[in-house]
Amino acid sequence: STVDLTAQEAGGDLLSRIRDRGEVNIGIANEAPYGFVDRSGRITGEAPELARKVFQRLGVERMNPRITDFGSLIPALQVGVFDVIAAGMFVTPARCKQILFSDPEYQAPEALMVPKGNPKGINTLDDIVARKDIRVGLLTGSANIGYATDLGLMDRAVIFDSVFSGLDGILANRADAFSLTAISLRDALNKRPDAPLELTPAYVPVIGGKRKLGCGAFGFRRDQRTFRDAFNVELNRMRASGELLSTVRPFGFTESEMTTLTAAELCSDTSSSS
Amino acid sequence: MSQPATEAALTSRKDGQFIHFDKVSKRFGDNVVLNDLCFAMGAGERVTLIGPSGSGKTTILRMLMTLMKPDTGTIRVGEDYLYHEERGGKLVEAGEAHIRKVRQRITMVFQSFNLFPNMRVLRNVTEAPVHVLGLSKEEAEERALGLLEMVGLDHKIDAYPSQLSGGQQQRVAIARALAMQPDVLLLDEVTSALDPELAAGVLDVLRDVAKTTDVTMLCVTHAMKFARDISHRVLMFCEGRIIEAAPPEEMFDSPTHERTRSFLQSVLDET
Amino acid sequence: MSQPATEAALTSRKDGQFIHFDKVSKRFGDNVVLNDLCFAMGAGERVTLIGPSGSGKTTILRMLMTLMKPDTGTIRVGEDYLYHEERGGKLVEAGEAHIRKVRQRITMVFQSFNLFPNMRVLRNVTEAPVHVLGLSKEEAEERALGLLEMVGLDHKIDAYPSQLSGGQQQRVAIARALAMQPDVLLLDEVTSALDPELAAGVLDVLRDVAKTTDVTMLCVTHAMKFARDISHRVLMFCEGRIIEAAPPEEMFDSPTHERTRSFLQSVLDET
Amino acid sequence: MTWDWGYAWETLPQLLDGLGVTVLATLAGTAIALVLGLIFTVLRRSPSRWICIPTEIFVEFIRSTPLLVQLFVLFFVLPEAGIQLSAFMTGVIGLGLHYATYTSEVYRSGIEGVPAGQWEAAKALNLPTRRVWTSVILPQAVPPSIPALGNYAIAMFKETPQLTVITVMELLSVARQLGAENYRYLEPVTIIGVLFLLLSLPTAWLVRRTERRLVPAPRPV
Amino acid sequence: MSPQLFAYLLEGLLTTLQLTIGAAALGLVFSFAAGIATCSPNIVLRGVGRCYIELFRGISALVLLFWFVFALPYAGWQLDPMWAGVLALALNIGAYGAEVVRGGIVAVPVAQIEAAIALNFTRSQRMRLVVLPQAIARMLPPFGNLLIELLKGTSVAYIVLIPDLTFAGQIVRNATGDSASVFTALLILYAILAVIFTTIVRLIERRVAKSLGRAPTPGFFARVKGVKSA
Ligand SMILES: Nc1ncnc2c1ncn2[C@@H]1O[C@H](COP(=O)(O)OP(=O)(O)OP(=O)(O)O)[C@@H](O)[C@H]1O
Ligand SMILES: Nc1ncnc2c1ncn2[C@@H]1O[C@H](COP(=O)(O)OP(=O)(O)OP(=O)(O)O)[C@@H](O)[C@H]1O
Ligand SMILES: [Mg+2]
Ligand SMILES: [Mg+2]
Repeated sequence: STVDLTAQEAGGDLLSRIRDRGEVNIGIANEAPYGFVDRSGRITGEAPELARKVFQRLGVERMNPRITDFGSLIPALQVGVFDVIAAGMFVTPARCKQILFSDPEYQAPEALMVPKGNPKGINTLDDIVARKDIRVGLLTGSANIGYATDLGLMDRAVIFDSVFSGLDGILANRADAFSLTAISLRDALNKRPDAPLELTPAYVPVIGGKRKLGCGAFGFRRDQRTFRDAFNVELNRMRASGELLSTVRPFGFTESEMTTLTAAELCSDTSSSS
Repeated sequence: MSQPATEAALTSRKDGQFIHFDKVSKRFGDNVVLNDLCFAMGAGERVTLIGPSGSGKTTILRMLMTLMKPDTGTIRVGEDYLYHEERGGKLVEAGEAHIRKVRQRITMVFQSFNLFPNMRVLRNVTEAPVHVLGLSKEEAEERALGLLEMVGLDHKIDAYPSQLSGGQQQRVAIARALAMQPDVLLLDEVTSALDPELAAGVLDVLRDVAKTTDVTMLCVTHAMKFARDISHRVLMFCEGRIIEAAPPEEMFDSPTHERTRSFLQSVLDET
Repeated sequence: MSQPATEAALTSRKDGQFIHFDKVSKRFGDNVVLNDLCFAMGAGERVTLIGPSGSGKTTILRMLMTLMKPDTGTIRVGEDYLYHEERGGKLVEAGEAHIRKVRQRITMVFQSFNLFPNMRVLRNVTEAPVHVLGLSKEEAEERALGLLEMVGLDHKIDAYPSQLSGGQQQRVAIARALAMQPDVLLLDEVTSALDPELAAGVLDVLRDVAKTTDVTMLCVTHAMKFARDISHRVLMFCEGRIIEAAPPEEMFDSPTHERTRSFLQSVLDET
Repeated sequence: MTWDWGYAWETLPQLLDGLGVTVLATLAGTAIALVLGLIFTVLRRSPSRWICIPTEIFVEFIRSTPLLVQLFVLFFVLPEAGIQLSAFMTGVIGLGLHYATYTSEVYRSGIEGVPAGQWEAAKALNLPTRRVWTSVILPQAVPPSIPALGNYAIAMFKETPQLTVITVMELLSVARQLGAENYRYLEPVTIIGVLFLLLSLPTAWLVRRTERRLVPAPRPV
Repeated sequence: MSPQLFAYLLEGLLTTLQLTIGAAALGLVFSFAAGIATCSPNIVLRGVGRCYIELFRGISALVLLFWFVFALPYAGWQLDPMWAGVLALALNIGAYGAEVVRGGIVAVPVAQIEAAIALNFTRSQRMRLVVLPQAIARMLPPFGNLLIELLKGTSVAYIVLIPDLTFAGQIVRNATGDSASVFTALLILYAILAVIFTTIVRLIERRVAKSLGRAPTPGFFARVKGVKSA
């Protein structure tokens, strides 16, 4: 597992060298359903599966996934530990300063995870703003933390380090609601069907008059524009043909998660998120 | 001749039997240190144990002090067994409370003093009277001051043990033991860690104690002149048995046993 | 009278001055232990230091062994200064190499033996000859076996020090010191941690050494009979000064100094 | 990745908040570890098997398993047993309990370092057991243990990042959160490296000073 | 649990072992180098030793790891993450170990050093032949503790893409959603590893005690069985 620094120095040449190697290194963050290890021990998820198809179209047959902590994805990409981040990472202006993003593969409305029957009757972050007694659970590093900060919820926030800690936290009454994308929450709940929990309907939070809609995309080093553009071409072809949706559908994605926004729009912060 | 000393000499020459060892045995692994040892001391009697290294002298003192249990046999102090209680006419192993009660009559001064380094001299002497005998702080201090004066250290009551010479420490240890007003005082080579001049001071203090109190004393020492001065009886040990027992004049001037003679020779020789 | 002993008695009566203390002073904080001490010993001479506790006897031995530096003054061993080198006609402080070279002629036996617990008896004796003198392992072992036989411990060569009695340990320590074939042997109360019978064995070994070798010996001891047997000269110390120096017969039978008399009295008394 | 002073400056206040949590958790955890460790030690020396064996097993188990996992169990499982402590309290108790198993070892060696003669002298004076501990043994056993105890305080200080799994926002979780938001890790991680040093150096100095005071005179080697 | 998931745990276990053993071996070298340096009469060596100890005790292994893997490449230094993990953990544990080494050396009675001087050993011979062999007996129990701490400390390595046991546990937890069993399994696995390491250290302790002619200190079971009465 050596770090390939020459990859970084060689500028736009990376794609051709990956083609020569016949193998691409991708970084995933072990977060279902974006990129994770399933029950049978296989590395899968919407991003790796999508990446597999795109790279096949680009003429790269083998894919070498590296699982890491979400927080280490960008630094590891930057020093060349892998060539692409395939973790469904949200595109944000701050992240755009660090790396290049492909056009997003999905958009993700939010939901809340609450005890069964929703005893406190909360459905959105706005409900939580109104009710001072509610403790809201958030996932460390997620866009939700930005929303909660803007809404002044941080003094009632409980920051969990993983989706399952959040789930277990609601069960242990450490928080009253767990706010995350509907996709992540749905996936977690599917794995613990016996847990006395339920999800509120998905919604798009509006903060400061702006709709906040997270969009996940693939990440590239800043000097790999050619590579990124080649990737975008194939990705958008798949989007147009509907192959994109059919690839990610098994992971719980639906038409409502499909998006036509572009990385450029998201990076300039016109439409969404922190 | 290697027969044990005669019954008569083994038993106290003073009033009755105050301390009584009955068939006491002790071994460490394969090493049988004491084998069916019997001997008795009267109240107020002062006995000196002599004998070569490893013969079991310290072991006897440590068993009396309950620092070490005998394997078999009984030890009586006054009317009570030290390690046994009579219950329903039968001797059973004694509980901690019983041992504590009997032990209260006995105390020991050690070769290496063992003063408590975290307490000043005065508190070393008052600690036990206050917490064991239940004296008030004032009573205990008064008693301690008297004893410290006797051992010539009333000017050092505020010193820590580490600030005293060995001889001074040992004198404090003696005062500490006497403050418990014990019936029995055990002394194990109390001067052999000291150099001769300091030892002299300590032995003088003990001579005083012997003269002015009627405490029962059992001591192990190589200071033959001191043994002669204070003991009523001297017991010669060899390999865990008493091979000769006699008043000091007899023992030192005309030992009957060959082993005693050679032992006394080597001790007197090397000075 | 408290004048220092006469010049003549302070100096060696044998051939010349092999060890020479010149105006050596040593203090610990405010405590002046030695003050301008002068004395000399001849090669092969055996000198015993006596004196009350704290008079500075051990300090002298430790300075000779380079365990402790004098504050001022010089010490000469043979032709060399111990702590100084002559460079360009001037005395300057010596480096480690020089000290090691001079120190090679000297070795010391300690009160508490200080055998190396991590080595068996044989290796305790061979280690220094091999690593310091550069002997081969075979030569060193041959020499060690000879010495261990002399001290009566050739059957214990495979024991660890912790498996030996104090007397046996001290005899190994003597063998270990002799294996370095030193010109000077320093002995600091080598028997005072032992009980009298074991001490006797050790002192016998040292008598042998004195008789059969011509090693220069400087010893501190309270064993007066031993001192009388082996010493050419006895020095009486008091408060860091030599107050009397004489051959042992003279010193023990007719001490001239009051302090000497009282000291000898107390040492002889308590046994 | 190049160093960005502006960003470093901007994150500092939030990091200092996290530092406060870290310091508080360390102090409280140390206090618990000091007391609980002593209790463990005394229990382990109990003459009764029914006390000393379970204590021994419990201590060994806690000592051999990761704090992280213990924290998790305390945080998510205890509430099911009806014990609901705040995240911070859970963290402090977890830290204290975990480190008590270390301090217990330290106390043990301190107690074993008290010469046997002291126990014997206490017995020869017939002092009651409680008194033997409080006025003879512990006063001699605890001071020499202080340096080692201090080292564990420093070590605990660096373990506090693990509290992040139970939602306590201490120093490192704040740094990681900042990093995840802005995707710049170098500055916050480096700043906390420096902060750790700034705190641990004086503590270590204090420990060494105590040690010097307690351990006699310098010596030749 | 599927065989593949189990394989993750197994691989994580091996990685944890590799990290622990590698860092322990390298850390031992650092410990002795720095520990002996702090006992040196040479002020420069002493200073270097002290600086190493204070610096690397103060900086946590996690921060070091981050620098090694994510910052050093910008300075043109390539470190394999595994090697970086071993190095960072070793530097950190070595600083603690150095204090243990120093403590062991200082605890050897002065009398032993004086005896060695009386036999005219050189300074390095004194250290090598007399002081260290005795000091090691005292160092072993605290080294045993450090080894256990190291074992548990390896779990920080996940931030630089080293999938250790804890990280493998997280993967399984995410895959199955079964937190309780995963954490129980982790507890047991770490405890087993710790017991193995402790046993090895105890065995070494016994050997060393024997080489000093001492009775070895009783182990856990002996202590539990032979409860001493006051
Ligand atoms: N705790 C112990 N474990 C094993 N053996 C012991 C123990 N205590 C004493 N011994 C052995 O018991 C024997 C008698 O020892 P004791 O100390 O009673 O002799 P002593 O007559 O006092 O000798 P000394 O004059 O040397 O003090 C010795 O052989 C000694 O080795
Ligand atoms: N390292 C030291 N630090 C401070 N004072 C010391 C030190 N070593 C010795 N002294 C003091 O120096 C004086 C002389 O000590 P030294 O050991 O030479 O006496 P001594 O004649 O050997 O006595 P003893 O017969 O008790 O062994 C004593 O007062 C002692 O307290
Ligand atoms: Mg004895
Ligand atoms: Mg002396």
